[in-house]
Amino acid sequence: MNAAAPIPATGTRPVRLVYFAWVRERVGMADETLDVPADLATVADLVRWLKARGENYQAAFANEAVVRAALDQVHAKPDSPLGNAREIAFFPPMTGG
Amino acid sequence: MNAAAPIPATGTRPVRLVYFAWVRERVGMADETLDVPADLATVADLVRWLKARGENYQAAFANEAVVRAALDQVHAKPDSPLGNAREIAFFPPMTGG
Amino acid sequence: MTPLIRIQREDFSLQDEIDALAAGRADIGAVVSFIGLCRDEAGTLAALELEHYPGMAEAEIGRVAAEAAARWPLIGLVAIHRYGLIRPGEQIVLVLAASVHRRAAFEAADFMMDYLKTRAPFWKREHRADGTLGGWVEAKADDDDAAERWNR
Amino acid sequence: MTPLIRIQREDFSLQDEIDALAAGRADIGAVVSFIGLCRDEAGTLAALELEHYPGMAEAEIGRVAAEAAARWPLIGLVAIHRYGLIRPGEQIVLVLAASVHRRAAFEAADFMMDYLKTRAPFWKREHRADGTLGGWVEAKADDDDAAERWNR
Repeated sequence: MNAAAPIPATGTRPVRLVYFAWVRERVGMADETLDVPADLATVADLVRWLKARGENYQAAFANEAVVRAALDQVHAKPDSPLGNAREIAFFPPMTGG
Repeated sequence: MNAAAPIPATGTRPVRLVYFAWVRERVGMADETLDVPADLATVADLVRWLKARGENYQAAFANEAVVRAALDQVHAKPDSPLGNAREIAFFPPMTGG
Repeated sequence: MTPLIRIQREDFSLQDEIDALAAGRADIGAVVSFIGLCRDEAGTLAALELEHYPGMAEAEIGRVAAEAAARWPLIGLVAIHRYGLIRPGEQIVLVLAASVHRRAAFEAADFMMDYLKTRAPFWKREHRADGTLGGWVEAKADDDDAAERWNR
Repeated sequence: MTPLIRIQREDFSLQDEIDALAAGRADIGAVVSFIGLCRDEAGTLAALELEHYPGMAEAEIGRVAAEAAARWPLIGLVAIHRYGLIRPGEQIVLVLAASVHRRAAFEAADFMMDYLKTRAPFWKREHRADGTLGGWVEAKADDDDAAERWNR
């Protein structure tokens, strides 16, 4: 009898993350490409995962309700499904115009 | 005993009348100065008095509700008192802008 | 803030008016402008002839501008209305409102135009492309309704 | 009608944009423009720094413009937004709406600005006249309310 097949590693996929304004300053970079667990379902799930990565993310997302997100350059909400978004942005409420 | 004093002639006062657009065309002139009975109380009274003067005024004021008036360059209504207005204008509804 | 009001035969320049309004100051956050132009009505119109009531035109637009200035915190307010023969594509009227914030500038310009349409003593008549003289343009109930909004 | 959208560091000219929009045509009856300017905040501001999200800024303003074009019968629609360092008195944003009638032009320009404020990915930070770097400008609840009007 063979040993049980190893539990397959949870799938990941590369995602480009971009940050703006004070979210960028708190994260400490303008963009990065991370291998993100494929089973993260929503924007809020991704935020939780990022916060577990370090204090810089915790600072950026200290008040999650304030930070806005965009999936492939389209505004999204915390419960928006990540789908196959390749570029995910986080930023404060907009102050243009 | 003297004869009774003559009934005083009804007072009149000179008023400059100005007309615009199709009111001007129907009256047949752009302006005129008329001696107007001092006892005409309102804009509507003046319009009635003018209509008695001739067909051109009757044509201009055929539809009295449409013609607008101004007393000394301030918009007025049919029941506005003439007061001591020296320049009285009649014109169609405005179409500027 | 003294509104600038001009009734003139000549054309005007929006850019010149904005430049004059904004010259040497940095407290304006928002400028809203409206330009009304003569349309060719699908090629049927040769020109609009604008008759006006000299004296009252300035006075009445001045009263409308004073109302706007009382209602909104404006830094600048300009109204220019042309008279005479105006050809398709040419400018007829300009309203310019400047304020710290955009809402006041938008509302004041919108208000000015609604009241200019219904209160300023101007009358348009059409000169048709076929050489005939058209009738006097009729006032629109829409315009009265638009002006009435501000009393709600 | 294809909206013209530009995101640029350089200044713009309202007059040039109007001229380009109106060139060779005589069917436009109304042009409404909005210019947003950098205020000096009573002398305390040296400049505004505008950060933006390249790509999304164009795309998002394009979506707002498409909504405006679907809601109002427009002949022309222009939106230009600058980024980078902008000094007091300088222009930040331009919206231009042209239509046959004034109501469509006013409402479309007003709508565009309300949505630009709340949806276009731009962020302002202050550079103070005393040489210090100010904070990021906070979004105003007013702006959300203004945008919300259009859903009533």
